[in-house]
Amino acid sequence: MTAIEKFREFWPRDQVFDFLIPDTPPDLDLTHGIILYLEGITVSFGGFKAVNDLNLYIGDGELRCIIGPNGAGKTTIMDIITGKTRPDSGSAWFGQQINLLKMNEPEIARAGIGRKFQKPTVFESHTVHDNLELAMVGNKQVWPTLTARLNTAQQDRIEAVLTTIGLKEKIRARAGSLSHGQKQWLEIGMLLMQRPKLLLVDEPVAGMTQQETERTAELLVSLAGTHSVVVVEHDMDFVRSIARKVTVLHQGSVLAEGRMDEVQNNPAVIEVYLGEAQCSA
Amino acid sequence: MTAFPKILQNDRAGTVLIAVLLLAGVLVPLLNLSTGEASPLHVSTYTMTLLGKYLCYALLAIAVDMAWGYLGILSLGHGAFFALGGYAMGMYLMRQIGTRGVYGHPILPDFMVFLNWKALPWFWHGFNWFGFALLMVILVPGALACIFGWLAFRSRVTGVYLSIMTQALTYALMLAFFRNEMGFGGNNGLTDFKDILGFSLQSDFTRAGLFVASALALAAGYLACRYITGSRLGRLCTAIRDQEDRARFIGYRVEDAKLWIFTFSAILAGIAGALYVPQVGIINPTEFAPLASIEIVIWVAVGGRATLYGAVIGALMINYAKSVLTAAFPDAWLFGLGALFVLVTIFLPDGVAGLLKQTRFFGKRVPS
Amino acid sequence: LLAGTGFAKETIKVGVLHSLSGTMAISETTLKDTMLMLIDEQNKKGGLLGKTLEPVVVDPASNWPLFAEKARELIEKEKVAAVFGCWTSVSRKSVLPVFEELNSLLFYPVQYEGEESSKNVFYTGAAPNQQAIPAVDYLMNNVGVKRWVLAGTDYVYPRTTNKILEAYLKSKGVAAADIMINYTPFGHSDWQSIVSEIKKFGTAGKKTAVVSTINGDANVPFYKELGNQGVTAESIPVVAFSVGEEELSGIDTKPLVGHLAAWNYFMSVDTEINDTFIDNWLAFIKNDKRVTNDPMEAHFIGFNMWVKAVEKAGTTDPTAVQEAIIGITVPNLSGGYSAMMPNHHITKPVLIGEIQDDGQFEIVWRTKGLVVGDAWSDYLQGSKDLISDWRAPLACGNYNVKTGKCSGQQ
Amino acid sequence: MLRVEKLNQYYGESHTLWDVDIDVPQGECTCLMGRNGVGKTTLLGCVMGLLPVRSGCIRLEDTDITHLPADRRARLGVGYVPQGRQIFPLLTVEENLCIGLSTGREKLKRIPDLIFELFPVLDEMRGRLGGDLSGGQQQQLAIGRALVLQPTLLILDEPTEGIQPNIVQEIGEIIRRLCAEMGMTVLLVEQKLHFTRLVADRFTILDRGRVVASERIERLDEEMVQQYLTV
Amino acid sequence: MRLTSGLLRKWIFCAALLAALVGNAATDGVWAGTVDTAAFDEAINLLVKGDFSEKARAVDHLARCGDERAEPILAALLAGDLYYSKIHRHLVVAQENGNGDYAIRNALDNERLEPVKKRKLKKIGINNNLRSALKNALARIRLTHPDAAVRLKAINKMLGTFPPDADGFIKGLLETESDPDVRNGLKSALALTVLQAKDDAGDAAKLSALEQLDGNLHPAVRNALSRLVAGDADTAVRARAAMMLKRIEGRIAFYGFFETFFFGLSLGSVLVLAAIGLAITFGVIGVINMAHGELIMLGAYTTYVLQQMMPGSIGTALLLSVPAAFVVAGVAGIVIERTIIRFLYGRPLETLLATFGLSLILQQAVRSIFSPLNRSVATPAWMSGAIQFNPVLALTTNRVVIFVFALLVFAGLSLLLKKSAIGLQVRAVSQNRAMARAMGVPAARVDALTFGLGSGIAGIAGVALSQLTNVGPNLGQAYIVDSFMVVVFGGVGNLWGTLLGGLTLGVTNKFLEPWTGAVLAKILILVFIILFIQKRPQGLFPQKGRAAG
Ligand SMILES: Nc1ncnc2c1ncn2[C@@H]1O[C@H](COP(=O)(O)OP(=O)(O)OP(=O)(O)O)[C@@H](O)[C@H]1O
Ligand SMILES: Nc1ncnc2c1ncn2[C@@H]1O[C@H](COP(=O)(O)OP(=O)(O)OP(=O)(O)O)[C@@H](O)[C@H]1O
Ligand SMILES: [Mg+2]
Ligand SMILES: [Mg+2]
Repeated sequence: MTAIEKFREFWPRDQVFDFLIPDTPPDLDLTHGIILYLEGITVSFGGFKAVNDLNLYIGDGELRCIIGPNGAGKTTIMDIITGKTRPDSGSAWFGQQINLLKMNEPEIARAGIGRKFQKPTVFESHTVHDNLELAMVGNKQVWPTLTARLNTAQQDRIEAVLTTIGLKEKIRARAGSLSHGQKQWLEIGMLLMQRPKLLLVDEPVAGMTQQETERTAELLVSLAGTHSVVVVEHDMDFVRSIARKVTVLHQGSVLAEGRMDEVQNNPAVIEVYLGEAQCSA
Repeated sequence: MTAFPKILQNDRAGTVLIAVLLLAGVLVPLLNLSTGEASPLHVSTYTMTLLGKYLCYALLAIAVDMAWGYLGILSLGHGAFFALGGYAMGMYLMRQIGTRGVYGHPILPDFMVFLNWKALPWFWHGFNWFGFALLMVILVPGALACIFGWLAFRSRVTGVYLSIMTQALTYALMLAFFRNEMGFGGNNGLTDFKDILGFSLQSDFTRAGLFVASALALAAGYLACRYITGSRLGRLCTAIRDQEDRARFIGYRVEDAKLWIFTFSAILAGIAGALYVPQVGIINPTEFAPLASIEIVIWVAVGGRATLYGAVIGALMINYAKSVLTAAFPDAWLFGLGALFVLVTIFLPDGVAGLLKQTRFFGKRVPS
Repeated sequence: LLAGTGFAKETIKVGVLHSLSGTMAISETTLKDTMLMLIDEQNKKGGLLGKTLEPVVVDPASNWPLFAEKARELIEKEKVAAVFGCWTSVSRKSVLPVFEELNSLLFYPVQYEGEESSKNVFYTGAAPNQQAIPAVDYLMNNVGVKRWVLAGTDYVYPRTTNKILEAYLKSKGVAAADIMINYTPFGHSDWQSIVSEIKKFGTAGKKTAVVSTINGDANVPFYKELGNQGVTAESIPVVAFSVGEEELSGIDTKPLVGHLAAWNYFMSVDTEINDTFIDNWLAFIKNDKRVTNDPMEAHFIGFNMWVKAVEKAGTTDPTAVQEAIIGITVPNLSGGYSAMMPNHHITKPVLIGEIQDDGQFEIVWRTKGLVVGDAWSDYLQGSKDLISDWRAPLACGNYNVKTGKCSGQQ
Repeated sequence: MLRVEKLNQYYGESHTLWDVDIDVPQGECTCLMGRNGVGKTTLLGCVMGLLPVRSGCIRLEDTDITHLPADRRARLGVGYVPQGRQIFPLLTVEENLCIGLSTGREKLKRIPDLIFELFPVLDEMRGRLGGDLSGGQQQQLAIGRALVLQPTLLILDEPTEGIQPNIVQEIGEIIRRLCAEMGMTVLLVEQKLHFTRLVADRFTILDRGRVVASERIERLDEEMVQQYLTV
Repeated sequence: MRLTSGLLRKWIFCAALLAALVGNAATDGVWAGTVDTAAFDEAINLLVKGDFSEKARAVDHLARCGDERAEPILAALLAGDLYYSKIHRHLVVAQENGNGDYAIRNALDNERLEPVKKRKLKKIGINNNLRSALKNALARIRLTHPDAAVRLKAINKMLGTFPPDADGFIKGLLETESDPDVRNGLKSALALTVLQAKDDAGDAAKLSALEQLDGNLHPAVRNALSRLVAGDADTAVRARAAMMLKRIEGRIAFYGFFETFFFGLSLGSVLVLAAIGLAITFGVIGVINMAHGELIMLGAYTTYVLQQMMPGSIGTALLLSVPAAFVVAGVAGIVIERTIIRFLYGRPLETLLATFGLSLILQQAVRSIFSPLNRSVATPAWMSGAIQFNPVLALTTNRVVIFVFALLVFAGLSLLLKKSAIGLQVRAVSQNRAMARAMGVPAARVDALTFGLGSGIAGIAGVALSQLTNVGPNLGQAYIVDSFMVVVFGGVGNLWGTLLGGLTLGVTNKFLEPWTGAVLAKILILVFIILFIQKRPQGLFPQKGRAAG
């Protein structure tokens, strides 16, 4: 090993000198109509392969549902896309130009990927309003953040999102005091504020009532087209109501992919995931 | 000037504090210099110096509150930045002694003469200029915080790990400064200062000047901190404190924000140290002691975290209590101080500031 | 009116500035009690100038800036006539400018590194030439030591003392290879390697001794390690300058028997005045297990000198007392008299004692006469030309005999 | 089995539950319903003893448990599967399960086989840290963990959240089995109507902290759903 | 004046020394075994009445007189047990019997006498010079001791101190000696006398003497060799000596490495002991326990109090202090938990504040109760001294004991936490208090017990530390920073981390120390920790998995 290599090893590989990082990532290049390429991704945790040689392509403006048994690796995939987990091998590209594996979380977020977590995570000690403000798209470097002031357009945008997520009268409430479902909504709201190109939503309707579920479905469907959306959900009614193309994961790789009705009748999918009742429903 | 009211818009306690500071900055020196000792209004030099010292502590406490209260970095090593600022100022003051030292050496400070140093070490050069010393007051703590923070934050050292690392930092510095080979006077530190900018440190006039400087520094420091906490960056800090990961996923480079605020806080601490040294007349490695840094955190906690003015109140209150108790109950004051800490934690979870917030005057309007 | 003026006029305040908490409380609390006892006794004798003495005790809490603050409080706020206090050098350095600014008096009772002379400070403890050099002489001449370990805590007192000793030893023909110098941090507690090194150093076939300027708490683990590694007093004697009766009362002394200490006073000194002092102390502190030590004697001497000087001057005014006190002679506890010299140091005998298993010292050697404390060492480059004499017309603490200048005087 | 009377609960100053009355009959499955934020989780917290109540009374069989600490309630036979799973993240799956052994009503020596039978994943993942499991696996673990206590009253807060459909179905069956075969009483919070209809015997609807309906499940009609469960 | 007195003393000193060693080697009566009772009586007389120099002469007489009563008397004198009884008017050997009186027996005929008050006895004082004379004298007498082990010790002690003309005497001893080790010792002594004899001995004799001494690590041998290398005329002798010296130094270096390693382990074990209680209160329950040091201090004071209560049996008192300190500190911990900490769960940083206040209170309380002075805790005989492996390698007993003790404490603790139900409950409570309660874990009790356990362990650490360092109000503060450092370095919440972390830091420190000095070594260790944490932000043994981040 040369000295330089040794030196590199000492340095965490996911870190780059700050001044070397361009402030804005290269523009999103969507010439092939595909916004996300995951190729040959493998992740293992102490010998256990959570994701196994996975290939997944998400089209521009597509609404894709990912389903699969518990532990199939859905959340792990989102972790990889957003930079939280590094895969052992494989490649992940955002458009033609942006190599996700070379970026850290904030860079990926700035490049235009937003994420909602499986367990709702919001800034508990901030008000609903401040949560949305913080998430708002804009220059997120230190100095601009220091001097940033809300202009009317931005204020209106926050109002609009508040209406969408139905937390208008909770605008001054601490996010920590919201109920589980309300936090889910708030997190979706934060995602909207971020105006990402690609939204990753992990179990958005967990803990929501039927009607709220329907509203979420509407919202996601309306986002599709202008945004690309990847939804992970176990609620089949919900999936059916929004799904165009569905990917089924099993043991870390794709088991089936296709339209909802195709997938639904795929015996393998029924076997590992849906169960008899669902397909008859 | 127009920015002032805006910064303090929602901060009544802060407004009161700034007003009191400005008032004190005028009145105390006035009463000290213009009234005779017999006058009932007279403020003795002892009191003025003491107050000046408290103000420096208050500035230090604000610095810690910035890092801990708002950013969630429990720094158990802020004493190091304070002391470094103090040493930078102390070195300037040492160089001002000139030939008035006991050995009459024109360049070398006394402790170097009698330990047989032949020449001034390189890092002592330049300190005979006040401007350079001031620059170092800001640069040295700032640079140390920057390097330390850069290393720690980018490796995502957080929580108690970070706290203990700051402690290790100040502990290592303490041991280093204790070493006589370091060229900072070892255990005895730097003392026996004569004058600052040509004014004798023993004159009441100079002391009054230092007091005013401390009051102004505290006021400016407070406003700067309030400006930050009132901005979106301030809210980002609290967000980072509570949910670091989430902040990353919505696109903030958490490391950068932490680094800036931490460095800023260290610089404040350094300035506090620089003002402190000429007023107390000594700087010595025990300022680096881990326990000293823990004490700062305690001022903030007693005053109330994440309020800024709480930090000021805490620092003033505890140090005043210490001054009074060490004279009134020299044998038992530790019981009192210890009990105070215990009781405040249990009964005033938000510190004294929490108590204030419950009053009508100060309540509600303070930004969260 | 009568009561008002009468009351205020009746007392003379005496400041006591010793740490009662923090790391130094271990040593300094005793001195506070000593002062209370001395003041109490003086009051029983009728006070001073017809007034009662009133002690003002504060706790600077082993915190050096706090020492300065408290000194100012005592002088400016409490208006004390004199202050008895400090232990560490740094605490003295910290208060020194305050005493000079406000022109008050400090009596400093602890052995120290010298290299200082202030108009306002009276050094009643030993200067290096009143402790270290005689001890080395003893080892060299009476024990036949040829190889030296100078072990100390890394701060000014050991550094200076060792510097002086090194120069002194070399001037006596000791080769550099026969001197080993070692510094450790404050409160050092793991002495294994160092003791083992000392042991190795001592197996070279020449008689070896350790001159210890190890400070405070670090001594206990040091001596314990010496005992366990079998470094006995006959093989490698250790002579200490900071270990007295009080420190020994906290150590299991069995393994230490025979090691040495050099002081100006030992509790075991067999004189009548000492017996009375011990009796008074035990009665005052209400605990017959307590011991007396050298800094207590220094306070005893310093206090009596101050009392005598005030009586001589007829006032407590610091300037008058400063003038009056030079030349004052009072009995010390080892059977002689100590005098305040013009350099604000006092004359003292030097005693060497061997540690006994009851925690006392058996005095094995003493200087024939008294030794005058030197403010400036004759063995240091920078200071051998300096003298200190606070009498008019010189009135200078650091007069350079070569250049004929008194530096530091505006 | 469980009776809640005139229960009032406050978060600081905000009044969350208003005079809530609920009756959970022995051996049946009662489902608590309502929109987000109406106070379902809060009510369960009160029953479990994790939240302090301002006034009112909670009775388990014949004992007044209003003022008993949570751990006593658990030992009296109340098992709790919280919302958000609340697995002990740094204990292994096995250790998560073992906790109930020493604290349950009957001191068991080992984890009952039933649990691994119900949730085979847990057997596979015995040695893995609880925190490493996927969301759904954690949910299964949470249910299994409560069952180790051998409870007489099982409280489930949205147990199907994040669980794959075929297992949801299984969980439904399990709940039925627990009620019918083992005589366990179940108090369930669930949003999914069809699931509720499948497993519950009775339902209670909360609206803004008040009980607005409490009936047998068959009586749950579209109108009620429209009125109380739709935004 | 001073000079002459110094010279005089020096002369006396040398005379005494020489007298003890060589002065009478020629009077071979001693070696022949004749008994000189008159000399004995006169010596006894001198011991009672004489000053130090006369006592030195008395010792010398006793050593030479051949009377078998001499050895116990000299031994008693050395141990400080020899008194003159004012009642009986003769020498007695006295020992305090626990209730203030002294049990005595006649030093001359060993007859037991009635116990007496201390005032009735006059101690026969000795000083350093006398002490070394005594040791040499005893060693010489013991050369003919019936026990071979004693003889071996004696010859090793005397090695290198024989003057060249003592060779006849040594040869005499060799003739009757049968034990091989002692014989070897005697031969080495003889060889040394040959080497010392400058050029009087022939080169051949010297070479064969060197042969005999080969591999002997005794410092006297090393010194003799260095002298030969520096000054002997014969090149063959010089070369041979140089070679031997090099080999010896090599072996010393090897043992030195081993010794340093042991020092490191020992320092590490102290760190581990101090930190391991904190690994529980801080690592497991998450209380930033600034009063940890003071709990250690309580343990140390418990040891002191127990020793005061049982002055006669220090060793037993020490053993008893282990459980006692555990109970005292543990109960203190439980009280602290019940009255303070329990209000602060979920607010870990506030615990810092409250426990800091508490540490101030505890310190001051100890100052008020026990005075600010250090207290003296004695070391029992079975823990003092060293285990001697060879002349250059000896491990101090107390360190060995403490090392083993630390391992035992660690093993016991990790077993408790890993294998018992309570251990599981402790960890569950620390991870999710509410949920643990919902699982039927009595969280309040578990908390109190855990905190008590951590505190109790701190108390036990105090017992160990009382054997190494001072017992005073500042004891705790000296260890608090290091303890936190060790816990964090090892990885919070991981006992193995604490063990390995402590030992690593100890060993690293000790290997650095010879290079850098104690101060710099400590600084380097701190810098090392800071850098290490950059590389592994969760310490040596990080918490694994998703949940940890
Ligand atoms: N850090 C880790 N260490 C060990 N195993 C892990 C780790 N992270 C994830 N796993 C395992 O990887 C597998 C995939 O987990 P993942 O969370 O991606 O599943 P999922 O598809 O999101 O499931 P669910 O629908 O239940 O949320 C699971 O079996 C999980 O136990
Ligand atoms: N810790 C808290 N402090 C203050 N208010 C709270 C707190 N927790 C919950 N609340 C409020 O109490 C109300 C009831 O919350 P709860 O969690 O019981 O709702 P829920 O019915 O379980 O809703 P969901 O279906 O979304 O889980 C909500 O409006 C919520 O905002
Ligand atoms: Mg998932
Ligand atoms: Mg809920």
